Amino acid sequence: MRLFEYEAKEAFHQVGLPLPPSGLATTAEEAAKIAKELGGPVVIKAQVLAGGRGKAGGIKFADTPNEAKSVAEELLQMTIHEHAVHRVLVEQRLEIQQEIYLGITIDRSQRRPVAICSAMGGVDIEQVAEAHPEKITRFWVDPIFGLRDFEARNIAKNAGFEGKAMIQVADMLLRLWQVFIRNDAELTEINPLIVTTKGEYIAADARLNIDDNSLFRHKTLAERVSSGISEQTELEQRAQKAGMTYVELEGNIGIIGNGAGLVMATMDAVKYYGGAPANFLDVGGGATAERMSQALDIVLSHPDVEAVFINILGGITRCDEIAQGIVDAQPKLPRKVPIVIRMIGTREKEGAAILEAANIPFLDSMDTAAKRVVNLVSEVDSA
Amino acid sequence: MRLFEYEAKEAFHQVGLPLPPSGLATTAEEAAKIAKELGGPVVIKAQVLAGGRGKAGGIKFADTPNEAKSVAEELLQMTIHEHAVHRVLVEQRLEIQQEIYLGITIDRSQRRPVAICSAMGGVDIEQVAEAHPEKITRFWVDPIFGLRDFEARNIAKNAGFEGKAMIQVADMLLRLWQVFIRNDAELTEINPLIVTTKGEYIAADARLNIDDNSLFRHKTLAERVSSGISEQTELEQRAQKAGMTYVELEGNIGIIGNGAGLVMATMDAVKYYGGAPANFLDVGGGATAERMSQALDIVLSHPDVEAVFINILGGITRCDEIAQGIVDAQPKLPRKVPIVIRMIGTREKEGAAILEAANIPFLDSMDTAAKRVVNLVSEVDSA
Amino acid sequence: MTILIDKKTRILVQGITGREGYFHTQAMLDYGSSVVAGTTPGKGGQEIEGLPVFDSVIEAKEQFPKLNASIIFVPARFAADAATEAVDAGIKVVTVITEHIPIHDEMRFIELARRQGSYVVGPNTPGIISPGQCKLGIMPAHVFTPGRIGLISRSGTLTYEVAASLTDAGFGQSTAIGLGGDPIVGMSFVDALKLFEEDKETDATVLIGEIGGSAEEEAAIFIKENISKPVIAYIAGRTAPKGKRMGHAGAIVSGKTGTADGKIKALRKAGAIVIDRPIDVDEALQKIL
Amino acid sequence: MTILIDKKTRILVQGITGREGYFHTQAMLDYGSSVVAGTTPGKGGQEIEGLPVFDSVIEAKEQFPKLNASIIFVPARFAADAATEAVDAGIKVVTVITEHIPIHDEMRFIELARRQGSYVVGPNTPGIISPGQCKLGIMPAHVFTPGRIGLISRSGTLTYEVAASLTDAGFGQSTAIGLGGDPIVGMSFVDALKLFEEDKETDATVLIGEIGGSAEEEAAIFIKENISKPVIAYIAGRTAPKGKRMGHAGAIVSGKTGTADGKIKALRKAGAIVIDRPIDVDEALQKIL
Repeated sequence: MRLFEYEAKEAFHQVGLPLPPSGLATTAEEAAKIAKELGGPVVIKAQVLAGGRGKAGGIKFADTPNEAKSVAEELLQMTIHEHAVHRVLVEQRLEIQQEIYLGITIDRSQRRPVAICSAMGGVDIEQVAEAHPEKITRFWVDPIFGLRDFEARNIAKNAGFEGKAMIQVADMLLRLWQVFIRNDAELTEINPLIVTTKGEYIAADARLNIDDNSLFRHKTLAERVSSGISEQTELEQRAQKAGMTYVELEGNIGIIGNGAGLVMATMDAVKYYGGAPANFLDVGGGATAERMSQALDIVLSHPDVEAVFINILGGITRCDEIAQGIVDAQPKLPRKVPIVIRMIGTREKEGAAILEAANIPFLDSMDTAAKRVVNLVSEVDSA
Repeated sequence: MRLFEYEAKEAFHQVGLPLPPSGLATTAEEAAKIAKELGGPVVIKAQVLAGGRGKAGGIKFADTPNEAKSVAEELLQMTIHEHAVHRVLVEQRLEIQQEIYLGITIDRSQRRPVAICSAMGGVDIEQVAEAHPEKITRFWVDPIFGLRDFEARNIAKNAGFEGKAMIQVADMLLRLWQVFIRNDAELTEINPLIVTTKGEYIAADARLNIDDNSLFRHKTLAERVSSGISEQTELEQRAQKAGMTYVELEGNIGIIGNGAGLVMATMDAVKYYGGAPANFLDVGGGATAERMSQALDIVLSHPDVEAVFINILGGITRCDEIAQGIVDAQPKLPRKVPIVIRMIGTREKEGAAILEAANIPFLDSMDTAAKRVVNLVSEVDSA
Repeated sequence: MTILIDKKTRILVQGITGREGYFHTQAMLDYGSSVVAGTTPGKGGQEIEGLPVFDSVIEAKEQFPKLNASIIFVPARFAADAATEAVDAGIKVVTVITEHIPIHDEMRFIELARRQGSYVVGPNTPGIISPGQCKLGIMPAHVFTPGRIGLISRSGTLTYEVAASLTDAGFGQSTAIGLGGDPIVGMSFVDALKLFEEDKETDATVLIGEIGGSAEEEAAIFIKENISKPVIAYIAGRTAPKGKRMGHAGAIVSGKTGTADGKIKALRKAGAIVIDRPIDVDEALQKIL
Repeated sequence: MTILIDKKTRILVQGITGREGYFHTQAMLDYGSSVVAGTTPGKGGQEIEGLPVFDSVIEAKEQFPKLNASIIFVPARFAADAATEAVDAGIKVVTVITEHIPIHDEMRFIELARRQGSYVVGPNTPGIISPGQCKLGIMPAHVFTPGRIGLISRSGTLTYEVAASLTDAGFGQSTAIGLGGDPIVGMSFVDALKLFEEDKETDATVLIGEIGGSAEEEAAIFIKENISKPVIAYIAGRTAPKGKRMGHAGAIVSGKTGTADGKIKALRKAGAIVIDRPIDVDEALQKIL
């Protein structure tokens, strides 16, 4: 789960990371008031759960409270990558001497946290990694020992910092490590870490993505999720509440299956025969008739869907439950579209009987089924 | 540093250890008011930084607010092992089904924390250890991994707890481990951990001793030390502020030396020749003339002192500084007593010259000096 | 021969009194696996399917010194402790079925296992099966059959899909391992490939990858340098968009990392045969064996 | 021969730019110890007494691969990190002079050293000296002289007292080790006794203990079972009261544990000669050698 910048900064504040003086505003008037209190030039930043905010025009400057008001007004009417801006963060503008990158994320292949430091901050770190790989220092942290003081200093040194700058950068990295650990982070970043013309080290931006699986340890954040503030679309949230995973795509063939790998393979098979998947929907292991029925409803709520491919390989999941769910869903479906079913595995005979009784055809080969659903859609399109 | 019970309980509360409802009172009226609010029978406990409080009459019961008032009045006039009672903790009285001991301390020889659990709680654990060693379960915790959930359960199991009781005791032990770690404890104990007749698990008493060396990480507690609430006598505190270690003893020969081991050996030498040390005073490494002068003043502030033995083996400590301190102290000393000096090591010639100029004799053998100081006191006593 | 588990494997079920633990204990016993005991803290002394339930792994190990594998059905917030307990007790193969374990917890117990020399399979895995010898997992056993093909996969149902294709085509499996769908898992493709390379009764390995991470790319490098036996690979998620988790927590394309195309290219370059559809595994094997 | 340090010891001074670090670097160089470099984070690039100062131990080790000992003068709150850094860099003998290090920190770096196979001497120690060869500490060197007696002590000045007595009586020392005055220290009497037993040029060992803890009792058990060379022991603090720390954080009698009497009895029972006054060491040695 990605946090808003202002939420990440609250976590930063708790470990003593220095931040620019700031205030959070939901109206232009509030923004003006904060700008007045801060005095001097400010930067106003749209608070959205999306990357690339700067390029999309979500960060603006203002020299006076009046200017802050009009800029905030503008930002609060924006939508950035489909996310409406409900809040802006008004911060004192810093006089920049240097911009540094500090980040900690999880390296999947090393199965360890990796701390990353670069003297080239303020820009996308992945671009720096490509253009100037030598300007990036990485250190893999032992997950049992945690990041140790001397290691943080070595990282800062290797990134090119000397003397007091090395000590300062190391100190901030150690605090960032505390943010990482205390919040069960998947990723946390200070980019840029600004060295002001006065020589202060300040976290100008803050990023913090938290492991969803850890939310039971982070009650305040868990509440935010349940209150619906998230990066997900409405259908994605509905599926999640029902215990399923749904991802919206751009095609016209609805996909339902059991097991993430199988659903991806199903999408790929549809594509292989020239079709385009409209979604990814994994009903999960041991799905009930009820859940299967909900899955169909969610998939068909997407207006582009012209046909549905249900691919079930019963293991824990029982074919009879799935079949019953399909039958039950029929009268309630938002609209009628062709449904191709492939169903084998646990209780496949019982499932087959249920479908046959309802006059619903099904296949036992995923490949044949994929070919069929693609053909059906082509017929519909050419009709 | 030992904390008051109510301070230890605040630390317990922070990790979610269940405690009896309670209030802290500094007057009998307050105690009565708390008893009224709590309703029903209460236990009133003198808050002193000393062990053996129960046996000394520092824990009393009261059934009504009125009774609480008179009991508190009594306690607030008590002195327990030389500590005046300034506060009492008024707690709801629990109906006891079982009393359990839980503790974590540091095992010096294993260089590890040791968790201790016994189903025989409510009494002195050292007595249990002697009488029923088989009733005590010990587990040495890896200081890098910390106490793990399954280890806590194993400890509880080995101490004889089964089923839900095992889970409960393990849970409390894990929370106690958090107290131990968060507070840099040398020792923390729940004795007794009470199982009420309703089956609740409650920490009825709390003990928490904190490593003095860690106080820089515990600012609130460090302030308490500097405000003078401590187990030390006035002279001991004065010495500590001056950077020296002073311990009051029961004899009549004042002892000053540099280095803890040497001072102990000096005391032992005095005893060997039939004398009795009045104190232990280590001036520490690299003592200045100023500090030496203060040391003499502190030692002579003890009224029983009839002679002083100064034993210096100069290493980092310079004999000339010591000699100067002795000379400087002379006019300011609270009273005149014989002083025997043994002084060798770094700058011993320069030191000798200073003492000789002031007509102060000195020796180079610790043994001879010990014999002499004992003889001097015998002469004084027989005079 | 097989890898990791065989007829001699003695299994402990951690979380045996839970619904899932109980159900799959029965299924493993039905398959003929030697499940010898279970644990559920606080429920020691009970019996499940005639098996003793212990409060702790160490007690189970004292009673059954030959215990050498464990399978974990403990809820997510307690699963890391269960895995740590198993590793600490010296269990050599620790299979973590549980999904949704916090990733920080996973990193710690996987690191511990590495130091102690235990294999962690998973988390979020269907487990391991050596057909005809031992099932240490939750997979439907009927799609597997004994034979000489090694199977390694990041996905559950897709493993069954491929195993069914193999079985139908007459290619039995020596061992099939689910690596688990989480971003961080204990055993990797590389670890498993190494074991299959050493196993005299495995002729070829089928690798089932998916988008996310770089485990397949690392496997490719390893295959090129160290693997002499044929490798057939299938990668799921060619049509998955960037930045979206496709069901598995680990199945996500981040920036340029973790795309199906990248993985396919790397594997082809390393000499693996990459197939486009699961069904093609049959034809591919016919050609090389 | 000597133990732990000798002519080949190459020393790193951690905290070399501080007052104490600087002073004792000079003293060690004056004695002839091979101090080769120092560290102070943030002051890399400077020179102290002609020695290079580095930001980190790892940089020093890269420049001077023969570095095998370190001495720490870093302030208490940073000392644990310095010790961890030295152990992590593979330094074999890490001497921690610093006093007042939090005990929790000590437990962690001592455990780490144990795992990595480094010796930690101290904390709160005067260090080690192998007279005539190497001084890795802050002791006044003139009381020591080369010879064949091993000296192990929990106390600084008392070590000098006994060393002076030995030197005066013509008994030189192979190596003298200060174990440190904290409740938790890295190297124990047992560890040091083992090394002296193995050292062909040590004829007898003098053990200087004090009240608090049970290190002397453990030494007694070890002496009885494993030590063939004579051991002479002196225990300070016979007149110390219960429950009071006598200067050293570790010098405290807690309940019945840590009394001088208990230690003396245990050592006598184990066959050690326990002397009543430091001065008696001469006579005791005359008798046995």
